[in-house]
Amino acid sequence: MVEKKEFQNNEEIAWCPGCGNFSIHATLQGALADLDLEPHQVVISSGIGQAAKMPHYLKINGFNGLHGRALPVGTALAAVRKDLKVIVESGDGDIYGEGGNHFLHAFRRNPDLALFVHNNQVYGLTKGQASPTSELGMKTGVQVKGVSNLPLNPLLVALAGGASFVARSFAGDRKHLQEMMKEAIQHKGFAFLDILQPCVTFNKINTFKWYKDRVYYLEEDHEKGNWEQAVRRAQEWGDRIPLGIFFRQERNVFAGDFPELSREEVFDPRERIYCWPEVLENFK
Amino acid sequence: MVEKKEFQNNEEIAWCPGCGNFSIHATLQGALADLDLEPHQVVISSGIGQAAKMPHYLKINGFNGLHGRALPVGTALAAVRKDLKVIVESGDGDIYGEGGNHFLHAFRRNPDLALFVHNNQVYGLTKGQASPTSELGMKTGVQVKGVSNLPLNPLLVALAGGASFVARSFAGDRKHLQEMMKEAIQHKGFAFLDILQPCVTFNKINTFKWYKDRVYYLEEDHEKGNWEQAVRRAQEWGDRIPLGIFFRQERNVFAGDFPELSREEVFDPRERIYCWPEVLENFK
Amino acid sequence: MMFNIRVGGEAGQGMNTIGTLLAKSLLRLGYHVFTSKDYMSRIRGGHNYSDVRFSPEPQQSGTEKVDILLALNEETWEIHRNTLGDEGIVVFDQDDFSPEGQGPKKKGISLKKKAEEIGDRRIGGVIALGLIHKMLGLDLKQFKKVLEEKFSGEILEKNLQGLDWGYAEGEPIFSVSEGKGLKGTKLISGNDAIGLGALVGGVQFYSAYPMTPSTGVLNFLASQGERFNILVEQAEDEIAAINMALGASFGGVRAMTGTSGGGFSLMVEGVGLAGITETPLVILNAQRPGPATGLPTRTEQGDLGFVIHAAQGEFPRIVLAPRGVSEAFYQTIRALNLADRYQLPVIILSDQFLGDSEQTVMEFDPEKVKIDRGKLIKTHEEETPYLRYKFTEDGISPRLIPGEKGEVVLADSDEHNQAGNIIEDSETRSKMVEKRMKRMETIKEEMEPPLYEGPDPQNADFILVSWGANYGPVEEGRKALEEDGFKLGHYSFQDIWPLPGGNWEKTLQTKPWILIENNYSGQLGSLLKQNGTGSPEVFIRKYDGRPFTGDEIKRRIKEEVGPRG
Amino acid sequence: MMFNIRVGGEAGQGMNTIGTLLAKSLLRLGYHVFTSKDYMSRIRGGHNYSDVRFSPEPQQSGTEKVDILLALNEETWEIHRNTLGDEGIVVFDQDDFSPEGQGPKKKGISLKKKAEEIGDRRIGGVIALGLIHKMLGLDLKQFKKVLEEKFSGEILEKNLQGLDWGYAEGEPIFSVSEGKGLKGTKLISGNDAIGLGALVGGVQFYSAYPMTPSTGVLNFLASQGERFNILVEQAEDEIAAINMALGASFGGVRAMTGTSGGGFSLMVEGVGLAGITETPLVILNAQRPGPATGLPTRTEQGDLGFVIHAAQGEFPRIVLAPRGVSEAFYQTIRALNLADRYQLPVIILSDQFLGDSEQTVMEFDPEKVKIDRGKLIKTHEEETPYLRYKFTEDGISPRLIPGEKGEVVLADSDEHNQAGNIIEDSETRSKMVEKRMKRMETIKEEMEPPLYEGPDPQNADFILVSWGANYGPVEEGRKALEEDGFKLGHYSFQDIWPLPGGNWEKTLQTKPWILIENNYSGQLGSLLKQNGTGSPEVFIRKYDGRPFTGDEIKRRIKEEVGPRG
Ligand SMILES: Cc1ncc(C[n+]2csc(CCOP(=O)(O)OP(=O)(O)O)c2C)c(N)n1
Ligand SMILES: Cc1ncc(C[n+]2csc(CCOP(=O)(O)OP(=O)(O)O)c2C)c(N)n1
Ligand code: SF4
Ligand code: SF4
Ligand SMILES: [Mg+2]
Ligand SMILES: [Mg+2]
Repeated sequence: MVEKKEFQNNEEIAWCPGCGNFSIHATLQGALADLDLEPHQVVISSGIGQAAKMPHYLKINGFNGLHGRALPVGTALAAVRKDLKVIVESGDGDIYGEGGNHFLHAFRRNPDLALFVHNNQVYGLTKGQASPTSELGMKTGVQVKGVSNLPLNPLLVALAGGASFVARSFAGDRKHLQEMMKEAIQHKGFAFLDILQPCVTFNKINTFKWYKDRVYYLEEDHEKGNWEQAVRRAQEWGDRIPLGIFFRQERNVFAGDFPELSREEVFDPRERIYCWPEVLENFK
Repeated sequence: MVEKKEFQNNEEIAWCPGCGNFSIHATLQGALADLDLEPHQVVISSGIGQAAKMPHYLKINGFNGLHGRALPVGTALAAVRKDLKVIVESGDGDIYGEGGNHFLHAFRRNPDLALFVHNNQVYGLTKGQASPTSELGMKTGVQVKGVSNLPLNPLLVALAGGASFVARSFAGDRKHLQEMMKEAIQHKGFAFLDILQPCVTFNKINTFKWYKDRVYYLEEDHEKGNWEQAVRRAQEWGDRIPLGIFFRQERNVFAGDFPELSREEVFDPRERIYCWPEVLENFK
Repeated sequence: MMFNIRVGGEAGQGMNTIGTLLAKSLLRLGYHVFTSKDYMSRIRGGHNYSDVRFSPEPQQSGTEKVDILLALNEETWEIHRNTLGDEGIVVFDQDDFSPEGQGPKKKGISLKKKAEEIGDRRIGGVIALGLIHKMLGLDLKQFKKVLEEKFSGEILEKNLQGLDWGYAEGEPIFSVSEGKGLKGTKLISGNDAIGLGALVGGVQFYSAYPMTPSTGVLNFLASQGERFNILVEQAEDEIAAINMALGASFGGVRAMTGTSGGGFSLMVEGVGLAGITETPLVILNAQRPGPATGLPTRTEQGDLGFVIHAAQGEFPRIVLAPRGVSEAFYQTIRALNLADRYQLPVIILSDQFLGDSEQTVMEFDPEKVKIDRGKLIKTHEEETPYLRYKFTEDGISPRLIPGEKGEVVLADSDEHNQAGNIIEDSETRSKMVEKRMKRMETIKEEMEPPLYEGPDPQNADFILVSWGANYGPVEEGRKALEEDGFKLGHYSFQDIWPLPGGNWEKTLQTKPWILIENNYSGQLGSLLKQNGTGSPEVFIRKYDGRPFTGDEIKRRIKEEVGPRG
Repeated sequence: MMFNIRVGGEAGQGMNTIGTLLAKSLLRLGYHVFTSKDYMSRIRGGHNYSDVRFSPEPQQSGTEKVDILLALNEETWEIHRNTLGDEGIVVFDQDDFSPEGQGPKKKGISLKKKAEEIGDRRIGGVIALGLIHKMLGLDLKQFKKVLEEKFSGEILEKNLQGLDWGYAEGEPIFSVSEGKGLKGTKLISGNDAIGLGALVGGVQFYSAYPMTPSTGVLNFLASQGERFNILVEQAEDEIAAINMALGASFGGVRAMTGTSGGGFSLMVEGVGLAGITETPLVILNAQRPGPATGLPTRTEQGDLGFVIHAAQGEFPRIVLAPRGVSEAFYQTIRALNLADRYQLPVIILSDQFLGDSEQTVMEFDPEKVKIDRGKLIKTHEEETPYLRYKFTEDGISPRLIPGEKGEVVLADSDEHNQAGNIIEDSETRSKMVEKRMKRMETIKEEMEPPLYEGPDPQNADFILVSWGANYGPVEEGRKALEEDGFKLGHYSFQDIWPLPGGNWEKTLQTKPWILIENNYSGQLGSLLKQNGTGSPEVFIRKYDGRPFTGDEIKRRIKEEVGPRG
């Protein structure tokens, strides 16, 4: 049995006291331990932002890359390293804003990875500008008259784009979150989990209490294979915000037929070239 | 009355004989003339690809920019030049592939422009690679084993993303196409029109006949204001492909409160600075 | 007389506000003030500090030496204790910790406790500032005005109460020269100065994606947008930002975008688009240390070679690196004019040091500013049919804005003919390349040579060479060395590309020179070498993400060339 | 003896296929062949042509002179008539048009009509090739084999029938020297050579977004992917392409991406990411004329300064510009080794001229190729805990692949400590910069100096300087001038960054030199100037999107320096 504490490292955590990221951080460790995954068997690809600092605060493999580009990195990792569990973890600005195009195409490609978006409905690290999910009317230093762009409903877009696993959880509900993380990690294919995460410093609208007062669980009998139903439920936002797995479907994964490489093939990839003369035949 | 021929210029058209782009080209002129728009009142922002060559083949204002970036250019034009009708015109690769992030965020911003996507389900200009809308299994020089990424349903994504006008037409049905173009241009806000366009050279699957055999019109009584119904109809693809306006809704447009600039304000923008000392008050 | 007050603590403790309040009081007392900020890429915790330096004389550099250290936590004391000279004093919250050990003087005071007693936890800083005013023998009157403008009612009352209490707790221990009371002087940061320049320069469209340290400009313009009809839009990414700005500019309005190096990377293709479409555009790159994410909140001059060469193919561009806050204002306006006159991208190369530092500057005069929109033509009658890329003597084509009755305008990112239509033939291609590049010659002539300060170069022992905002620290260092008997000249480059000609070329070929850059590889140095200067005698560089200070320059030059005089 | 056959017509008429068939026949007849392509950015119509040049001697340049012009339409005749010398002949479809006017010889033949008669509209080209074989007095045997390998059954029959018929229609009018029948020689394009290099070099992941003229490499690798377990993925954009490749490389496999200038612009931020994360990556930039979209299907050497400086901040990188097809193969493998050994981005700077030209090369020998994965370590035991960015003597840290039991690996785009965790302190930052940059010194030492050809530099009148695929035309021009009595040396650079040291530095400081670049501003020249060469005596440049040819080089040097000998 793997224990949570195996994921602990000694880095000072640079999040604000009270930030929703802390509970995501703790929960992730629990989920991994529960799944009996050891630190070396998991890799986190992240972007830039508060959420994206995650790999620094765990003993885990990590690639903390560019703002918005965590998905392509994770996609390739999932394809060439079938022995690793790939988690892509970043903020709403990172994944839905700067990285929006990769989000859109990940649905189609269906790489075998879990995407955890810390959705605090704001740009945290850069001090509180609107993110694609910020509420209409929210005032910031840039959106001085209040946000006027329609907030993105990431679940709806994911469903429309063909994502094979679409779920939502809340940083304030660790039990549910841990369950969702485990389901996402175990899903074969692209598993998208939007995590409502209070930002105590910059988001004074969608506070812990705001979320707490609204979230509820999708019913036991919600049909996870029913796309239309998922779309209907994903539209709920405002007074009542459903948590849970909206949709799940098995589908071919990206590079599913690409073989698991042996250590030897990695170290001397030339071994594979067994029919060179045949290739050259084309050139005479 | 404006006449079609006012949009004609003498450029040699570099499309393949039989290409669906020709009818789009002719129809666009008809639509503009019908709307009594003169060449100088319209501006086309395009990207790179076969479709994107459009502004060269018309007497019209045009900004033929970068691959994938026609929407941001058009968005700004629509905001600062309220006296012009802005059309963004490009290919499926351009708008849904390279430019996917701008597509996603245009729904939210709702700029007052019409987006015409020549959707030939292939990369034409670069010689036949799969585009985001290519059918599963379609073989190309790059997708040698056939396309394995789930094709994007652009209408569904637009609906999910909050687009305020979502429609589809077919290059082979000029009457319908002209009607749709006119509706899109007249829509106040972001009007997205996906145009099925046969590529006679590289797309041997979705041929003129293939489309012709499948397309049909949304019923007269299709409720354009009903989002759920639009989503249901947008899922239809395969044997039966509906054409028409799936969804339409009036919403605040991007920069709606930004004033129409006078010629003078453009030429000497400093005129606007009437309370400079007040601004400097902050710095003492 | 120069005096430096450092306020340190963890992010969230309000160092910036305290620093700004103090600076405003000093400004109104007639001092020249220079503030700088050192902060981490996090929102709470860690260690940040602000310096407020003042003097009756103008200045534009930080310093290594601290006179008063306001330590809002113990860590601040630990980190900065060595910056306090023997005359320096640390001010601390006596209920929180007490600074151990020998060295500087110490003054404990109740901050949090007293603030809570007064009934507002946030006024601890103001209490400390009251004390500091007393220590410096400064009148509270100006400070009170500052508070009155900022607060009102009960909050104001409490602030004033705290201020007075803190003042009463202190003793006058420093004697500082009196401020000169310069009329109209303002305290402005580099970022705000760029924003003000954009405002006065007539920017009507600003699109950007948040990125430290450029976000200040976005914030400033957003705050003024409604009042001045500036459309300020946060784009979904930097690619959208630059393409939106180009769309707006094509539409006829003055447009600008701003970012830092990482965002600039994403804009590169758009820079080339501005180049080939000949669309005027001003792009701010506020540098921070790279590569990639690097050190988000710190400073470096690491992008010079990058911005000069950014984008495939060849096209003319202009790069300006303002020397200081005042220049940031005027150069932004100049950039907008140059972009319009030559119809090309102009890059303002700033950095975190310049952007976040505040400096007292004489009031900007918008009346002195000329808007020059170049060959923008009002009607098509001048050319029928209108040719967007008409071949002309100077390579600049008359520019019509789309929308003119009877005429159309076509811009193209492919190679094109005069009308803007795609071409592929060899002859038109060559002529178009020549048309575009030709402008470089004219531009080169109007680029301003580096500013020279110091004795006649012939009599100088060494010539210092700097660029951009390094000007302030280097010049302060040079002056200090002059007092020690050194004979040093100083060329500071502001117009970087195309590199202006001038006496500097001959001087650097004949005199030993010292290159000073806030980077590792000496990027200006490489440019100068291309102009035949050879290598510098000494290269003083810094790549730890911190700006140079005047005393550091002095020290390091001494180390390198030995004592003089 | 050199002979040049040009096949011209509109896009869609199959010039490429005709050219390739002819080239294969010539190859098998023992000739050295060089083909080049001139095509428009469109799918049908317009005007395209292919050149097939052959000789018993090796060659790697096109030529301005045409010996046989196969004009598939009248436009081809109009455009190319002046390239035919007096000895030249135009071959045309006599049912289509007849070439007017004085000048070259003319040979009409029925192509379309005869093809239809035989029953396959597509064989017109083969009929013409039969005729051409006869004119050149060449045996049809090899050509028939080529056809037999390509076609079968009825189609083959018809092709052979057409071939024989065309052959019978001709007269032997040229006498060409016999081919030398080199064994194992292959005809390979630059793009395929890069693809083959990637294959043999062990690339296991290739992600790209289609962009002319780099798409050939993507196509080649895609065609081999299944057989050799190479994962080839068309990304949604170039940003995804480079970040995917970095993810794969971090995962431990050899990864590569390829694009042209516009796509490279979008990859810039990723290049810096490779730099700071020290992730090995090979990036192909196949240049085409810019700026922006420019001339998509044409050639230029316009991105040299760009790729050297691309991305914010400072980090080491390597830039290699293969001289020709054979080098494209070996340099790609070397690039992969260098990327692994130094853990950094290596850029292969190719262009449309190199990528699309085919050249006869001696068979590549995969057995001679060494795979060197550098400090990739197999177990963590060597370091516990594992430090991804461990400070070492040479700046290169042992590289562990994630997945090793008991150990984890952390890569970071922020500035970091040895473990890969974010830091902000001045000391670690400086040490990390030094660690990264230190590698440049070692790399510089193993960069290969430019190839020198010609007489002892001391005896040369001028030294020619070229880079990349310009090598072929320049060297051909130099040799031709030698025959005219010129004494010319030639330095051709392939390793561009870091710029290798060598005798060239002194030579160019003391001898007059001629810079030859396929761009406007002389980008290599600027680099050389930084190394103290001063300016070239003569700058021969070309920026019309077309490659140089050997005879053009000869002509232009003569024009510039006057006749000799
Ligand atoms: C290319 C680029 N653009 C901009 C930035 C600046 N930046 C860093 S994080 C961030 C937004 C973070 O928001 P989000 O992803 O929601 O993360 P959070 O901090 O809220 O967790 C931005 C704009 C950057 N690092 N790189
Ligand atoms: C940054 C960049 N990447 C790639 C290209 C090459 N390119 C030009 S057009 C095109 C695809 C065109 O496909 P689509 O938009 O569907 O247009 P179509 O030709 O099918 O009308 C590509 C990949 C480019 N010009 N710029
Ligand atoms: S700014 Fe918001 S998201 Fe960032 S650490 Fe603080 S509370 Fe968390
Ligand atoms: S390639 Fe296809 S899309 Fe392009 S012009 Fe030809 S038929 Fe039309
Ligand atoms: Mg966020
Ligand atoms: Mg297409």
